[in-house]
Amino acid sequence: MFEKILIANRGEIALRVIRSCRERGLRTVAVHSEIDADALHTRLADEAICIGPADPARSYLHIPAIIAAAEVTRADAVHPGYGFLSENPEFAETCAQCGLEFVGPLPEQMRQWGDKVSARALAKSLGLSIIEGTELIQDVEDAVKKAESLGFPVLLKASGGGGGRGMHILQSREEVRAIFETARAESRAAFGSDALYFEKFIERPRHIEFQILGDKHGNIHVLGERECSIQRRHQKILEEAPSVAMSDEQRRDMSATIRRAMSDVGYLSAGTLEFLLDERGELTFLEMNPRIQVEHPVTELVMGLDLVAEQIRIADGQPLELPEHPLSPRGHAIECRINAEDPVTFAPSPGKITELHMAGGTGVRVDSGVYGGGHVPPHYDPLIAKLIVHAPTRAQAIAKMRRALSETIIEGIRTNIPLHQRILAHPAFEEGLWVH
Amino acid sequence: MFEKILIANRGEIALRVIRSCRERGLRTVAVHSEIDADALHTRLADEAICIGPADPARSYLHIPAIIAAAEVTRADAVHPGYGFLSENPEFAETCAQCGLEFVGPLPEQMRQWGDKVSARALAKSLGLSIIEGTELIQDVEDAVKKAESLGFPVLLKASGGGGGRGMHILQSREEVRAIFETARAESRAAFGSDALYFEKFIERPRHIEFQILGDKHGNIHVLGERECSIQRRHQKILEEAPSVAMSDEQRRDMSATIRRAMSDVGYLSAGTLEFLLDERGELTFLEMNPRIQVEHPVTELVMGLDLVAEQIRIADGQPLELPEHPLSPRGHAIECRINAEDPVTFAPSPGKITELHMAGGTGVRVDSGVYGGGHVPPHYDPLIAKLIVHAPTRAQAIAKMRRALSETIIEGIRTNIPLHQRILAHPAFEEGLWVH
Amino acid sequence: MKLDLDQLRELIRLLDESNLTEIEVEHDDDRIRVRRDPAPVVGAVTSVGAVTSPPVGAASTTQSGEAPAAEDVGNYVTSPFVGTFYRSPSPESSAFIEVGDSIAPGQVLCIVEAMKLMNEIESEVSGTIVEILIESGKPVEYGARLFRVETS
Amino acid sequence: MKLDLDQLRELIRLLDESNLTEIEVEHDDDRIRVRRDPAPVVGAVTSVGAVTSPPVGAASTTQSGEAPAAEDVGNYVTSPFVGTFYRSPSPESSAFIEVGDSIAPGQVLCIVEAMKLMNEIESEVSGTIVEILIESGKPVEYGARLFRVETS
Repeated sequence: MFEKILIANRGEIALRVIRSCRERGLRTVAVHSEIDADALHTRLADEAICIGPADPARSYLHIPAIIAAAEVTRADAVHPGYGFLSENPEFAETCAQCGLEFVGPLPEQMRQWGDKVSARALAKSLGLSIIEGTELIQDVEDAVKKAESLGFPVLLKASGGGGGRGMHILQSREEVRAIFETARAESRAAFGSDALYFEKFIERPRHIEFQILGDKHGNIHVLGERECSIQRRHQKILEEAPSVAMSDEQRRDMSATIRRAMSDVGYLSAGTLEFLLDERGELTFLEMNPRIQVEHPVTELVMGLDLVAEQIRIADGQPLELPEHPLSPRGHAIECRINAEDPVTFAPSPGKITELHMAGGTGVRVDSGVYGGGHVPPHYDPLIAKLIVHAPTRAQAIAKMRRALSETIIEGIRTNIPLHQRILAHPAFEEGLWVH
Repeated sequence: MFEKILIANRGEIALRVIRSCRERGLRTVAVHSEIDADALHTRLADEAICIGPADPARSYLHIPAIIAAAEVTRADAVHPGYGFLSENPEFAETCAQCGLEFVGPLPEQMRQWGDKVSARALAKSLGLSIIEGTELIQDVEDAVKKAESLGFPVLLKASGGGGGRGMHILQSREEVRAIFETARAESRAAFGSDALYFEKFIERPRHIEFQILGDKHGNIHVLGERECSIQRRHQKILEEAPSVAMSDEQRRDMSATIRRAMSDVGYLSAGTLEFLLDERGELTFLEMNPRIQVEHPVTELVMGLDLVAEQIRIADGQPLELPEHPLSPRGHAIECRINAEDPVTFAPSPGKITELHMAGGTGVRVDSGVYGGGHVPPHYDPLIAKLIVHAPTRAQAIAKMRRALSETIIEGIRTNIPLHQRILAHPAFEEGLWVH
Repeated sequence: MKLDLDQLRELIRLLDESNLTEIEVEHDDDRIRVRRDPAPVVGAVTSVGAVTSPPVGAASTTQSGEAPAAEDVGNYVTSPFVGTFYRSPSPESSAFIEVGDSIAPGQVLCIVEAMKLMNEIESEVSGTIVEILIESGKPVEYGARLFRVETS
Repeated sequence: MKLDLDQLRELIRLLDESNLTEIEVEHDDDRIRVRRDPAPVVGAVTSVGAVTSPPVGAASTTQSGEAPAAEDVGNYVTSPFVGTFYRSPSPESSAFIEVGDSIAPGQVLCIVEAMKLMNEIESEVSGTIVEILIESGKPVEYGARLFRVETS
């Protein structure tokens, strides 16, 4: 049995992991950069170790420092959160070599699913529908040929990309010629690889993702879907569960398909399969995220479980103790990501939080990484808190989220709360239509 | 249908009422004293009206100012919260005369239940067991006679008292002689009446209370019990639902008895019947609180409803829409009252809140009345927030509350969080035993 | 005393950019100290010339918890309670007072209606009405400024 | 005392525009202090002449986010990474350095073990060891102060 877990992350997800550990009697170690000496995760963990300067490359991404911190604190396991080292197979391997349990999938699974082209091939071989796409593109002439055979509009994607980066929508062969070399150079600079391919571009798709959990005993559970269609520049900002676009029958069918597929590959720990849902109701596999997601709380609320606690139990070798039959979502949950950024220009807005009141009351969950009187440093992700609501119906959840946003006070920095309020007030969102 | 509700209160309960209103599309009016110009309820209501200076007698207790505020804002109804004017039948009458719906019981019901002696008589006539007690005491010789016939130890109580004030435990006739005149003078000074009586003193009782709701259509619902045995100087500080000392059968029987009794008197709105549970498992009626209670959230969490919203629906003439059969508690809920006071001396600790992080995460509800960067004025109740947790079992709820307390940061003022941590760490509390 | 404002601005910038809370520089007989955020406690910021005036009208001047800005300093008649403000006893009659009128203690200035009662608000000072701050028929809260007066 | 109000207003404006809480200026016998928010709690700080020193050792001096107290001003060798601090190359051998020893740039001062690797920490300055701040065999975090040195 684990006794102590090191959390190789910061912000709200670090505190999220501390919570699950503490409720189960596990001790926690926070690692932090110098600028995070007074950060919330540093203050609230049982132990805290400074591992480097503010620059993430020299602290939260610096594998030797994190491993050394685990060594001197005699931690049993490492939880990587999301972002930073969470999808880095070398980090998982180094943990294993140093006798630390990595809370996540096996390194080879991270590699399998990390590359988009190999992930697509793997998903296809497992019986999942994949979006029509091409092999890797050789050169600009090959690009024109492949785009035409697929049919415009097409999406030019970087194989090493992710989170919406490295993508271009192209409408014609002229646009292919105009953009191809630039896109190749961008990909090389951003992801260290110039491997590009085309996908059929689906207009006005919904973004649907399924949460899975697998243990070391071969059990796989599919825990329903989340809808994450509300995005800004391919960055999710508001998520909900369940999706209004999924019928019980479709959810049951998809869950069975995914469960079979993931059982075949013996997937370990928490993971998310992302799909596009087109206007005809077809789900096509997009990618697999082999880690806990930012938006995992909406699944927790409607399914009534603690995904981080399950991750830790799985890493510890314990079997999943979930009902044999698929769980059904209970009520409706919505999450708003509160970012420290200007609600109009989206420029980051670090600084000292001079006034703070996070929403409370019935059916409101707050997962935050900041405190009133504390600072939001400019070096990291602007996500400072997640406001999550749970209510019997979607309409009630929307009313509750409007209420929760209206009572949230964050002064000293700017946040995207006004943006969320505009989304929640939008009649199309209320009707569950696709909102751009 | 109401459109606008004035909240004649401040602090966490004012915000609590705003929440239920806002989720249902009702507009809210906050009234506030001058010192509360930047208070949370003032900032978060749709409208705010300054009604007087800091002194509660000239603001939150000043009926004409509150009625005038309702007039100028054209409010339909007034929610009194708890404390202040919530149990004042004159206020309820004045509201009615001015065409404002008072969210609470009828004035005559407030009078019936507000006086302890008449409440005991009424409860007895309704078939509830009451604690053995005497008629009003005439003089000191009558006191000695009545105490001896009841049998020592006895409790000398002021008929107009409440909240643990105006009580003396007496062990002998000498003590009766020594204390009687002093107690009479105290009662006259504190409650404006020198009516005293004796009750049998129950040693090591549990404090159990049942939540009820009655509508204008004659429906009465009994919503299970709360245990409030953890008190300091007769002030509740930690409450839970359900009580470990109540069996399902006893809850069912008591609920049926209370439902019959309350139906007989046509009780309106939310109310709480308080009982003492002695070591033999007998419940004796103590008093009735004709208002929403501080600890109502633990009932809301285990019963899955919104008591304040039900109060407002009832005042609006709508029927209760609860299941016909008694609800059963789901899981276990605990509430800790966070007071701005020294955890050792219990002296009030007003001031500016320089750092603030309220607990978050799964299963944690925060009902607070303060914000980071704001001030706690010295003029009012020290209760600044309630931390409430909900988990499948009592053991898990205790673990969650320990976790929640550990991550709560309130700097600039002192709070009783260390006291709660000592209680939660106490083996006797964990075992559900009576803790002094 | 000659103040080098540019130097001072530079110091402020340095402090703002740093994690420090204070910078103090001393040279010969000059000393400059800039400081950030050391403490809580409540304390008033009394700006030069902000002299507290005696209460005027039926109620004291507002005490909003913030130090009044320089332009807000003055004498006001404030509303002693919540209600509706009327400048005249009835819609047909003329206003109790106008700007420029002299007022004396005990003189009725306006009416604030609350709970159907017409409450006459009397002056407590002698002086001249400088400004009427609320429109007749509008609601006022406790402490709302009704008139600005120049006391004599 | 002659008060230059324009200068004072300028100071107030500077304070208002900044994140500061206090500005104090002293010249000859004049002293002006403007302050916002209330009185200090954490006692003040940097004493006159607290000159920032050049970094010493393999890493820079700690930047803990708070102004160092007067007694903390000095030059330190800090740990460049997380690990276990050893004063000698092996349990049997003697320490690399002792208090009072002179040190030169490039001289090995101690070992910090991380991931089974023994990392020798070398001095970047010339000077004398004044104090050894960590016990051999204890864990150190990034930036932990290992030695206090007097530079020469």
